[in-house]
Amino acid sequence: MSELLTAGMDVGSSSVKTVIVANGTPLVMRTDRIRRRDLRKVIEESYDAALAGADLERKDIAYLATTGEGELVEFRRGHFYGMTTHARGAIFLMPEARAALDIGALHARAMKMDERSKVLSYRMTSQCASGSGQFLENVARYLGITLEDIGPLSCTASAPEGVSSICAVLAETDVINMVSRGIKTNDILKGIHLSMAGRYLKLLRSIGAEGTVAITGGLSADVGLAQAMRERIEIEKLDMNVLTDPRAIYAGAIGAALWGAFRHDVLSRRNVA
Amino acid sequence: MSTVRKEDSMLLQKEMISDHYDRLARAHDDGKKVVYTFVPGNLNELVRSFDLLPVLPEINALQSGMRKLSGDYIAEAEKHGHSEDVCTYVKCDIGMLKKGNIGPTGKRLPKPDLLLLSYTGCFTFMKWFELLREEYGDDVPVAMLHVPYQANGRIEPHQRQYVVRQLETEVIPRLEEVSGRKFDPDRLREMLRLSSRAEDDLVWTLESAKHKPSPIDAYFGGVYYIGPMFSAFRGTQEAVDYYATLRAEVQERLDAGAGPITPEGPMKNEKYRLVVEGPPNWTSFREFWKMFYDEDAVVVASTYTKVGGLYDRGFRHDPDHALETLADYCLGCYTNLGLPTRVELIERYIREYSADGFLIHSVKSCNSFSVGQLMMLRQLEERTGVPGAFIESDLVDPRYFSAANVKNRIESYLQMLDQKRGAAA
Amino acid sequence: MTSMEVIIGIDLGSTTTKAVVLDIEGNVIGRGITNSRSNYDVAAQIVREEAFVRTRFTLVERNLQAAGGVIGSLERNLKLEQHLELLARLRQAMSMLAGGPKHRGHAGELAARLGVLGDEMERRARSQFAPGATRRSDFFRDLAGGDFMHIAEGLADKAIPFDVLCSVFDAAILGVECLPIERAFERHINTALQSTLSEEPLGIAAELRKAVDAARATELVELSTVGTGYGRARLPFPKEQIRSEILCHGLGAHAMFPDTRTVLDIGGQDTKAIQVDSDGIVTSFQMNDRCAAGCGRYLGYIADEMNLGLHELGPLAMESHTRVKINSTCTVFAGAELRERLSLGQKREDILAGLHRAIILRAMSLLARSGGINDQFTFTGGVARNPAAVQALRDLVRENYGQRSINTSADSIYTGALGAALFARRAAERKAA
Amino acid sequence: MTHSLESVLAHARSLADDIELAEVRRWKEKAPGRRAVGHMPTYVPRELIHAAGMLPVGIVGGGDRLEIIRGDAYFQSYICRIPRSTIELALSGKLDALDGMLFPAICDVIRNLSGMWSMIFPERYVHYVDLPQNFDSAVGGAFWRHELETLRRDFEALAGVTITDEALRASIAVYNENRRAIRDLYAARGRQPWIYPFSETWQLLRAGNVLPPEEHTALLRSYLEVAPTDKERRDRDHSRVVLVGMFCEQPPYGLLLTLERAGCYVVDDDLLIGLRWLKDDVPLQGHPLDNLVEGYLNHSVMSASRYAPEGHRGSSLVESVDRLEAEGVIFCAASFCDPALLDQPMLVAALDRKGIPHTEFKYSEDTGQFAVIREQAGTFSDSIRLWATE
Ligand SMILES: Nc1ncnc2c1ncn2[C@@H]1O[C@H](COP(=O)(O)OP(=O)(O)O)[C@@H](O)[C@H]1O
Ligand SMILES: Nc1ncnc2c1ncn2[C@@H]1O[C@H](COP(=O)(O)OP(=O)(O)O)[C@@H](O)[C@H]1O
Ligand code: SF4
Ligand code: SF4
Ligand code: SF4
Repeated sequence: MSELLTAGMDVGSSSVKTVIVANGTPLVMRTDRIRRRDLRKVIEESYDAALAGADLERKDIAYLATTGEGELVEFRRGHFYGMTTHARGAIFLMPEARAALDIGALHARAMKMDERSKVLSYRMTSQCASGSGQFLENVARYLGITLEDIGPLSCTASAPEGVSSICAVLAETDVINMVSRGIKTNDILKGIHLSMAGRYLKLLRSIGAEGTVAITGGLSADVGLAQAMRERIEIEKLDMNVLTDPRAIYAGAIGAALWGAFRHDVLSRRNVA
Repeated sequence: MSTVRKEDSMLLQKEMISDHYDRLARAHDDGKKVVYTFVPGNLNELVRSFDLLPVLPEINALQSGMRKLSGDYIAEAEKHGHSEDVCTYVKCDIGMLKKGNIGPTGKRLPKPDLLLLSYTGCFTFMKWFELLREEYGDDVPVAMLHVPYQANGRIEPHQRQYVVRQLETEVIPRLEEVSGRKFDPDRLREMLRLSSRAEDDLVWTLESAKHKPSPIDAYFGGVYYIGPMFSAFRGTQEAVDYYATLRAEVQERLDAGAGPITPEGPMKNEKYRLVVEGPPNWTSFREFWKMFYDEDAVVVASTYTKVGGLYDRGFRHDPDHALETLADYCLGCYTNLGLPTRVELIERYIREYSADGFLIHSVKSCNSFSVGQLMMLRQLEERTGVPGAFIESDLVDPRYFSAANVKNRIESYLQMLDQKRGAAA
Repeated sequence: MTSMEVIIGIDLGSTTTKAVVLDIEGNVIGRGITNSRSNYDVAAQIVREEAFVRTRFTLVERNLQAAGGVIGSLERNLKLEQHLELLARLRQAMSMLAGGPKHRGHAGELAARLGVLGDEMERRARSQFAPGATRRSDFFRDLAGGDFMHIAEGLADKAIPFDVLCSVFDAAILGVECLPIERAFERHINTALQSTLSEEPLGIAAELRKAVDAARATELVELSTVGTGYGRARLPFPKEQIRSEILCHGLGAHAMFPDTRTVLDIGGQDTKAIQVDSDGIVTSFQMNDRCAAGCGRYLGYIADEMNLGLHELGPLAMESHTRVKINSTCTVFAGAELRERLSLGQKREDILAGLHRAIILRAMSLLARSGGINDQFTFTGGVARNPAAVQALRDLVRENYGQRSINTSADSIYTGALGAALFARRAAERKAA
Repeated sequence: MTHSLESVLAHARSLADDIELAEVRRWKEKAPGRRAVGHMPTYVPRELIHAAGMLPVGIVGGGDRLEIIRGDAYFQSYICRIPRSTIELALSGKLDALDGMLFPAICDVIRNLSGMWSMIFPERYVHYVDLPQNFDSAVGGAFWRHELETLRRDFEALAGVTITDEALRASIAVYNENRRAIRDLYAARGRQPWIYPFSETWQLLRAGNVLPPEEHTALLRSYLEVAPTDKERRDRDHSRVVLVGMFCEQPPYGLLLTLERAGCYVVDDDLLIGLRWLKDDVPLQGHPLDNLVEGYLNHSVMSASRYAPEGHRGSSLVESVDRLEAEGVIFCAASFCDPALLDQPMLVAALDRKGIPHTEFKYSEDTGQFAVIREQAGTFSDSIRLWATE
């Protein structure tokens, strides 16, 4: 039997994630930051680069499924919505998860699912970008540290400093004030992480999430956030535990590719019948 | 001396409340039945005439706010799918229920035997008890009393008749069913007589603020003064005694030319006299109050002290027309008044109580109060020439009380009054 | 040594801190501005010092019969000296950091690059302060930051990546900003005078020198100070020396335009709509804060997003012919919407015009709430420096309120500080009486 | 006369967008002395207005194109949008074609708005229509009968005519026709939602806000006739959903399109519920006012703004899901809409008891960004589709 090759593309507001899956196993995973570039171009390049990475061509892919802002991808076969794909990706990466929290640049989405990744309930933030990835990015910029430093630094905090403003834009003033009051960078980051964690837990609670929660999306790479969530879960005595996976930033794309394979099966069976 | 006497009424009230909650906790063991109902348009005399005990979820909610439990309760309700946008009293109550229904004195509240839904002045009440019915199951009966709105600034005969007919055909039969007793008009009349006596003393107390300096704070202190009248005690001898004690205390301060009592002792120099529209914030009640007395501002009249009955325009419960008087009482509660009437009332307060300013405390929860307040502000400024201030927060949702913001606004406002006074002098 | 009594108002804004100095008659004799992004005490100190520098220039002017353009070049040269002093501090701070443990692996290389960078920054600074040159901003942080980034982009490579250079700068600038420059006029005026005289020989050199000396020797005695603004509670002032920013803006606007009845102030993080009576007394106000949507910071965010300077935003938006309707209420989402629209091929200027209108629309709501727009209408705060914002405001006022005289002024950012100074003057008078 | 689908839709669209009431002004200009009476959403007895020879006009706010300048001076940020845009329209003279305004008892916002209206426009006719919450004909019925008589007298005075019982019967007949056409439209859409897409039916319904009922009925009838002629309309892999919560403030058109694009067939909704508040024909024999009272008490729809007796909350929603074979329910309420949002947990409980899937989000009439809604609705429709085989 020949390999079934499918691809998933997660077009986000800050980056495009592309994954190629062969018989249910990811072969290639890549992220391309958009950074004020023409989105359509980034998409094409990312797709072709991913294919090249596996020595493949577009025609080899049985089903290209998009998610996120994937409507922009004209050459796709199908599209699945973000929470459908993140739930699938989360279950693939962390099978014991019964809820997922996808935190991207602008939004956070919480979903509760069963072991087959059927989404049971979900909710996402809206209208205000407070506590999003963009918020952290801004903070990092004003602290003069890179994104990758955020998590590890936050984990070393000893006296987290509470943040008053949760506006993603005004946070900068707050942070600068803290710096000038002599608050250490790690304590500032931890304070922010704790306040973000509080919001996310509220979001998760509002959909009735329990048990293992998988963090996916860009902020899954932030170990400080996961740590802060664990601490708050402890304090609030919630019945949750938080998991991450190094590949979780690709959860959406992986989920899309897997759903693509599923649809491909359904469709080809229909053709046979 | 005066501080000792002051504590008399406070202690008395505390005792009354704690006795009441004790009685509630024991109610079902004692074979008593309880009726849940609302403050505005409450039919306390009628309920008590059937020997039923009233529970007022609004009071529980505000108490939860003062005891800083409301945040958790609201979160609990939101977790169960209640929207962030709706009245926080409702959510606080439902959250409390979900967490075991422990009342303000730490004792469990009994399940309702009847939900007496008096739809007075606020639409949310109806949904609130529909939601409670959902929680308790359909076996808890509901008596619906629809009180029409005083859109035209007066009580129309057909409105009164509509309410009376509902009392006769809906409310009284349900109360009879639940209590297993027959309606006893004489007993009701007796209670109404007690009501009107206590009402006289309440009005006297509230109107004492017309004196300069005012012996009371008619908002922060006022919410305590209305307690017995608006909750479970109207129509009881206890209430009559409470108000007599209160009146004596206030009389004493009045004679001494003393100001109101604040949590930090008596207020010395009355610098600003204010009228306040809108309910207070309960989660930061003390902090909020402090922002006023720290600046020597005293509230001389408020509309919130009229939500459970508007007595200072002449209405008293009339024992000789029992059902009609209950209907008029319901129709006359403050939030059941049309906006033009509300504006006129506040305008009179500003003039009659010689206020330097007025403040609208607008709460996110309560559309019944809040919708139109910005227009009231403009209208009142125009009609009286007295400047107003507008502050926004909430009843029992701590997330919506930003102390720094509120303080900034109050300070700016009072400085503005000061500046204005300076210019006039 | 002569002395002079002065009165000071300080407005600790969320974005910028402003000071106004009055003489005993109430004339404005000095103004200062700095960015607020540091400790509030320090911001207040720096801005007071800035305003004193300007005050001494006023004294020079007063001491001199015909000053002409000479004061301007003198000031410019003094600014250059201040800038160079800060730059020297910055270089020192950066080289300290480069020697720190974080950079052990590439300390030598980093130091070398920073050396090159520093020299180039200094060269650029000199040309930015050359006669006739224009500057992107009034603040050291912005100027130095802009230069640094620009130069660093060219210098960065695999060995020393751009991010590393930036992190050194970001850490260093914070420290530099937290140190006030004291007695700048006294210390630098001679050098500045030298430069000025060398730029163009002047007939009045001797007179000028005398006037400068006199100004330098004058002791400025603070009679009374009032603080206001967002950060006022953190000023180390007693309570009676602090006034609400609402009252200060009202009074300041009244002083600048006596017929003002309505004031709109759009600052970095808040928007205020204020009604005043014929004496400048506030009769009502409305305020928006805690959310960056609709405030100056919104424009700052968009400027960053578009890689433009703040002052370039307005003029670009003015080029639009077909305004786009912006839907996002949140500043961050507006950034995302902007990117989306740009990728759809919509024109920058049209989107920008829509963004400006969106901000002003928010302000219009606030104005309506505070009691509408009465004649005359004064627009103050940093955003009043943005011509597209002013234009959008004019349009919307005309469409909705009809004819109104709209006042704006180059100094409108100082309105709050001016009001504070006027309160301080009243306090001084009361003390005297 | 037959019309093309395009022209029917174009006509409907222009009427649906007619917040400035151009159509009403046109109608008034056709004959001297004509008058129009506006009303806020949900139920008012339009028959009475019609019988007085006046035009009933439904007012549903300003939509997403109106810039709010003065409206915010009247309403805090935590109040829904419809009253502020309505005030904005009124203050800028766009509702000048109305000679009177009715505010039905739907919620405290509309209730207080009636008082504001009377203060802002002291010279205009304003009436708060206090709908009874007691459905006993001797109690609530008597009260409602009294209200109707008041309205009748008021309208007679306003129009300068006498409303005869005959005229009222005729108007009832006109509205029976109109409600029948709307019922047919909903039934047709329930069967074949791809032929009568939600975004179109909404516009057709909205046209009824400004059109005389006779013309509106005709418009609906021609749509029903011509919509199936478009051969492009084919059934797609979409999920069938019922939409709840939009009975007052209207969603922006973009939201409807977003739902359709996210793969939803809307087979039932509560948009502009007032136009079909009475579920059955009102009898023409007997006293017309008594018949209207009877219609209101015993033949009206369930809605968040009326009291539901024990066991009634949610049953009509479940019934509609069953009848239309819907696969799920979307709660789509206006932000800060107390009635809709307070109702929701009860409806959710009713659906949960039956295992009917549901999701929820909020909008406001001027929502401009639909990314979140698209994702939520899309995920909902995905989950229905991907797991349809269960
Ligand atoms: N190591 C990290 N630590 C913290 N945040 C990170 C890290 N890596 C990425 N991010 C954040 O993740 C976000 C991008 O997440 P992603 O899910 O890709 O968003 P989108 O899909 O909206 O583009 C960015 O805002 C970025 O700040
Ligand atoms: N030269 C300029 N051109 C355009 N906009 C400016 C300029 N300078 C400042 N601003 C705007 O003014 C805002 C700061 O206003 P300001 O009144 O100083 O705020 P605050 O008083 O809150 O500190 C900035 O966010 C920016 O949008
Ligand atoms: S608070 Fe900040 S992040 Fe939130 S809506 Fe306002 S600008 Fe956006
Ligand atoms: S909306 Fe207002 S009146 Fe109604 S229940 Fe809530 S707080 Fe009470
Ligand atoms: S949208 Fe809801 S809250 Fe607003 S007026 Fe309509 S029914 Fe009332």
